[in-house]
Amino acid sequence: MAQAAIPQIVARRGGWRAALRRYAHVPLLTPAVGLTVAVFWVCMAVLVVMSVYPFLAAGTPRLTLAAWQRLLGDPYYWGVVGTTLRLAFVVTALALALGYPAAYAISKIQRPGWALAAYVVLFAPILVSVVVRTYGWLLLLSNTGVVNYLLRAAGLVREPIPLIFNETGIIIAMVHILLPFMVFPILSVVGQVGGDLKEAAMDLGANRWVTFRRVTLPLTAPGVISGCQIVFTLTISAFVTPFLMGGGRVQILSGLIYRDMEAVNLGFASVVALVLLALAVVILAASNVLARRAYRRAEVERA
Amino acid sequence: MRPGRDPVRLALLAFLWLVVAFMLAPIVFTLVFAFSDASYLIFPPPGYSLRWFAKLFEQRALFAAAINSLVVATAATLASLVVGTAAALGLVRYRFFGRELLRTLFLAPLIVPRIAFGVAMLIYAVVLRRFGGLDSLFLAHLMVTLPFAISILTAALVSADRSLEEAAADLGAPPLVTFWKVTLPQIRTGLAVSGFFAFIVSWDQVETSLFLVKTDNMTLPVAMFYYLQRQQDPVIAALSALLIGVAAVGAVIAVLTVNPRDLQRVLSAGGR
Amino acid sequence: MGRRIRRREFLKEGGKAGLGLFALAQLGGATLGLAQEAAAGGAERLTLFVWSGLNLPTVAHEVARFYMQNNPGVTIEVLEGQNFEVYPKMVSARKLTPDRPLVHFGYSNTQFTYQGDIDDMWESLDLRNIPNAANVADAYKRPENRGIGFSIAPVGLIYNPNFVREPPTSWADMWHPRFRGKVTSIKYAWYTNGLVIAARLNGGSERNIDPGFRLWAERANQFVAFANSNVEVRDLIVRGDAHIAAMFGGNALTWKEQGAPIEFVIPREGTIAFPLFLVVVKGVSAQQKRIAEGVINLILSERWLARWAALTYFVPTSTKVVVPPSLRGLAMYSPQETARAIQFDWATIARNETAWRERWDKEVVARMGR
Amino acid sequence: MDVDVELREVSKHFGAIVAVDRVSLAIRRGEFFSLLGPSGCGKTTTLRMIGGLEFPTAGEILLRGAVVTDLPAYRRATNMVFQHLALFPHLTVFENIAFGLRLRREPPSVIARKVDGVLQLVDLPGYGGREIHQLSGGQKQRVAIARALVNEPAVLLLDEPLGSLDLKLRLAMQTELKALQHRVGTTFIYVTHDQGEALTMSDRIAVMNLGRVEQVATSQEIYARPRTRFVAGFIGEANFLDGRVAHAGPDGVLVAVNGLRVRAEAAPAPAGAAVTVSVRPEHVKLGVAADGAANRWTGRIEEVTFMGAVVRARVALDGGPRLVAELHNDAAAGLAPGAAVAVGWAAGHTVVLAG
Repeated sequence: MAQAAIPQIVARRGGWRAALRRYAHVPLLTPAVGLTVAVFWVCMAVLVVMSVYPFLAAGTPRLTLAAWQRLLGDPYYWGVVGTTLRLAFVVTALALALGYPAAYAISKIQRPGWALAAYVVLFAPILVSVVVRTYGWLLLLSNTGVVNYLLRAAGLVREPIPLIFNETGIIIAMVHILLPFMVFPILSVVGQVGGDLKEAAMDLGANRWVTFRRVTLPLTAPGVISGCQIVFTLTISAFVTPFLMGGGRVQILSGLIYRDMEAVNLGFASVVALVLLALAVVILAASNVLARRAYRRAEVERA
Repeated sequence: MRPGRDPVRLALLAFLWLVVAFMLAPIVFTLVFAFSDASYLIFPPPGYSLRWFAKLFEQRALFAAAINSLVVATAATLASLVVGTAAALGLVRYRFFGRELLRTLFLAPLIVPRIAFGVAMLIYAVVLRRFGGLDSLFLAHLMVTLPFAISILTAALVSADRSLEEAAADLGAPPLVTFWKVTLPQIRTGLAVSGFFAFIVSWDQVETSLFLVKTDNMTLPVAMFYYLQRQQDPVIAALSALLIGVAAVGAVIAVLTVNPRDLQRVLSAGGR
Repeated sequence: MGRRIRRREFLKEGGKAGLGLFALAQLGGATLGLAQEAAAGGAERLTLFVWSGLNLPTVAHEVARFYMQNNPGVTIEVLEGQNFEVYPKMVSARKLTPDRPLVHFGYSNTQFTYQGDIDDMWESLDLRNIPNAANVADAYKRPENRGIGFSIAPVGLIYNPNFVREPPTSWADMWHPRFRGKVTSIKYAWYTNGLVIAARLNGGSERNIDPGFRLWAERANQFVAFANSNVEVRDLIVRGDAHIAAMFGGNALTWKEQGAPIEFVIPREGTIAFPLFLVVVKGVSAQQKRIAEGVINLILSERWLARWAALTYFVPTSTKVVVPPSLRGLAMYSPQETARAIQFDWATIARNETAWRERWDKEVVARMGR
Repeated sequence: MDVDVELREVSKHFGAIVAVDRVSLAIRRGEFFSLLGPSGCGKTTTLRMIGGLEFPTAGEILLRGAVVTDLPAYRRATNMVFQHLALFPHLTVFENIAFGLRLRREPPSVIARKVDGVLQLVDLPGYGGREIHQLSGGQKQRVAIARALVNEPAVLLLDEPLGSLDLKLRLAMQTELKALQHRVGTTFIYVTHDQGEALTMSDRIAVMNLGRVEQVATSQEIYARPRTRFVAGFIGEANFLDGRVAHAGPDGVLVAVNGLRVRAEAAPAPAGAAVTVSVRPEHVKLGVAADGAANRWTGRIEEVTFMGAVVRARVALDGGPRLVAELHNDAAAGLAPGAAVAVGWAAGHTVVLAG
């Protein structure tokens, strides 16, 4: 009987309806695959090619690792990588320090109207252009700006304190710009940590701190990690804010790219771009390992 | 303990209001400076006037840039919704070899530094002889908005009830009708959210566009960026005030139209 | 139930509107393509680049309009911008699509004119098509006529009199301790950031730049910030964030005229000469080149050079031009000043552009704040 | 008799898993037919293949004589009532029911009439304007049935539609469904894992296990004459005794079980074959009631459980095997663990199963 069934299978597989069903995903996915490959992945390939074969540079184009050697062999550039990473870590940490309690507080607001207001105020800034928000911080932080005026008016300082043209200004503005991207994912998990779970923990004799540390924190870890990932990725590649707030003094990778694009040094710009990409990939991969552990712990706690 | 008197809770709420003040500060003061009388940044403004708005309306390049941004952002949004919905359907509704690989392929642009992509896109556009055209900008923005749309719509489709689609098919609806009458209404919030995101991301794209625009044919944020490089007079503050006004209207519309519980569901799924 | 239907209709209408917009965008792309096709054959369409800001673009617009009136069938688009924004894109276009330059011809500052020599960007001009070139002093003609100098922008020092009691007198004041943390400049602008002049005043030269870097490495904290444009330099000075900077005399005088608290001085070593050129970009067709030369001839005519000088305070290179009275009295435009102006070796600077940018970042910027 | 649905050697593989294994069925017009089995037995997959929501890996499906094996759901004259109902939450009751009619472009007046009619039929007159979330569980159930029935399908497929209801409502709906089926006369194919439900409503039942059909028969026959040990065990309860056919003749059958000789009326196997003997607990008599039974032994009571209307007793026969007996409350007086008791049942109640 089994033998009899097999030729039927073969026969049925030839049916056009069956074939149509089997490949139904193909027309759905083709536009996205086509676009992503034809534009994005080709662009990535272009970067790699440019980094070793800078045919736009002056002189004879030839295969060369010179740009790579120049960057990787120079401690100065490692310093720039260091500054880029440091800025990204500081911004991420500060965004977390502000974003976590804020998200937690929003989840505690009882009146829906107020909660909505808090939502809107925290998220509306993403509707305002990055350029505008950076400009706003220039207005606030420059020597003749609002903060220094208030400090002087209050008699706290005599000379204006330099808040722009240095890392301080970049960090303040970046935290402001990226905070919503931290609060979003945290808020989405804080909301899911049910009150009954916490009550259960309290019931078991845990005090509030222990409850937070043993229940809330592990359960919100996935949100924290994805928030940190988003903020980190956006910070290391940010250009406009560091450029305008840094006064040309703070050297980061995206600034190098801009410099080399201006000097029509596309080979080196491509190398820097690829280094930036590699940093993003490595850091995200590392944090994904952390995330997976956190998920597993959260699953265990939830079960 | 009554929640109102709980000191930890009060401290948390106080902190929240500080964060809110931090978020609003640059926006509020941008509005103040828009009405400043001085031509450079100084606080408090020596006087108030509307002259920067008057000057703003003479900046035809900025308005042309705004139109460009609007066209590109609208096109990128619609395209990422259409292409993204199809792709999300393909990823969610079918099992096939290489599905996870495809998902990675789609989402990869999210982690690629945008300025790096901008560099590559310049070369790409010049080779295709589309440098400076809105079409190459559109493609560049689409690469950035599409992953957002795919991830949000995938989450929306996963949480959509598959059996409703089966029910529709069972009642005689061909696939397209099923999609239109049953699937689409279910992922409405996902569509709204991803459309909103895509629009904002495209509208506010500087790093990717920077190298792609012609100097006389820019998008708004790039035009503002170059304007700020050249000149930091309150024209940009006046323009910002207008944009903030539009954003405020947008926020109000968003609040009134989107169901917060749906939003929460989609966002929490999208955060993964 | 009414609500439902409304929502569905809304969805439908929204879909229609969306499709319409999309079609519109497509149409936009198509017309863009059509415009480009049209440029390829039939009527000529050229892009003329000019610097934005101040009154710099005015003459370009006026000349373009004048030329188009007299030559129907030719369209000249004026593209305003900064050399540093547009030049990289011009080079990319030249390398990748050699027959379709992004900009056909235009104004070019000293730095990018020489950079263009290295990148092989400029056509040799046929001076027979530019009779007015005969009036240009030989010093401003270029090898193989790859561009022609039409004006000079002398660079001196500016300061804010509200903060600076004793005006600077020498280029060396840029690195004098009394201006520590109060100097600004456009980044990598070798004519204003003091690198070349410091090398020259300390026993070096363009070919021996090390003394300049050595000096600035020690004095990195002279700089408060680097600006991205002339106007940003102005704002830094006006606000008092910076007190002095090197700047074009023309810009300084225009700002002062507009009421900014800015004074201009000629250092005792003299101004730095910064000639401005008109160039035609390689890749143009023979016909386009002839049109471009015609427009350049107009810009070099007495009428338009006088207009240029009056609008910008910059000194024309033509021997025939009547300098406006307002300019004649200014020290920096006196023949003596022009004669003793410091001439940089721009070819060397251009060859070292990338290396110097890197060294500047590594040896100077990296030391700031330490 | 017309056959509405016919399955010929239908198999369905999901990767390496065989969900449905060479199933052949013929379901008659107007029949209330149940697919019964534990979860994972392939009954739902079979139903979905009939409805066109899944497609067989092998075999053919015929609907009123036409091959529909590869026809998608929207091209088939079947309609389904889904396990979780799958009512469209964004549409009203009326629009839910009218969904199929609108797709067929029926004129609005016809739609209104038909929807009203079917709402009457399921006893929900005037509910058309309601939102789905305003309905109770039972009401949703009726809407789901109405939505399917209004299309006048050749076959109505029901996938455990009563699973989510509480016991009382479920019992009421069972009766109602059966009555409804009588009224409309449509062929019903009903999937359930609840044997009581299947027995109550069905004209015929197909019992499925591990992707295969074990037996197709009427309720009574399935209960009285299970053909396999699985069927006997799944439908109701049964005592199983392994043995060997000792004698098979026109006068009856004798099966040797651990030295006991069990009488039965018929056997599926010749003398010498290994078989299983099955007897339902309610047929096992104890004490005086066992007097005169064809099978009669003595044993010892091990355990007595009071269960309301009935009492169950576990008895160890002197020959070794244990049996469970189910007695009526009043017949159980005096039974106590440890007591010796007579055990017996009629030969007609012995079911001999092959293997």
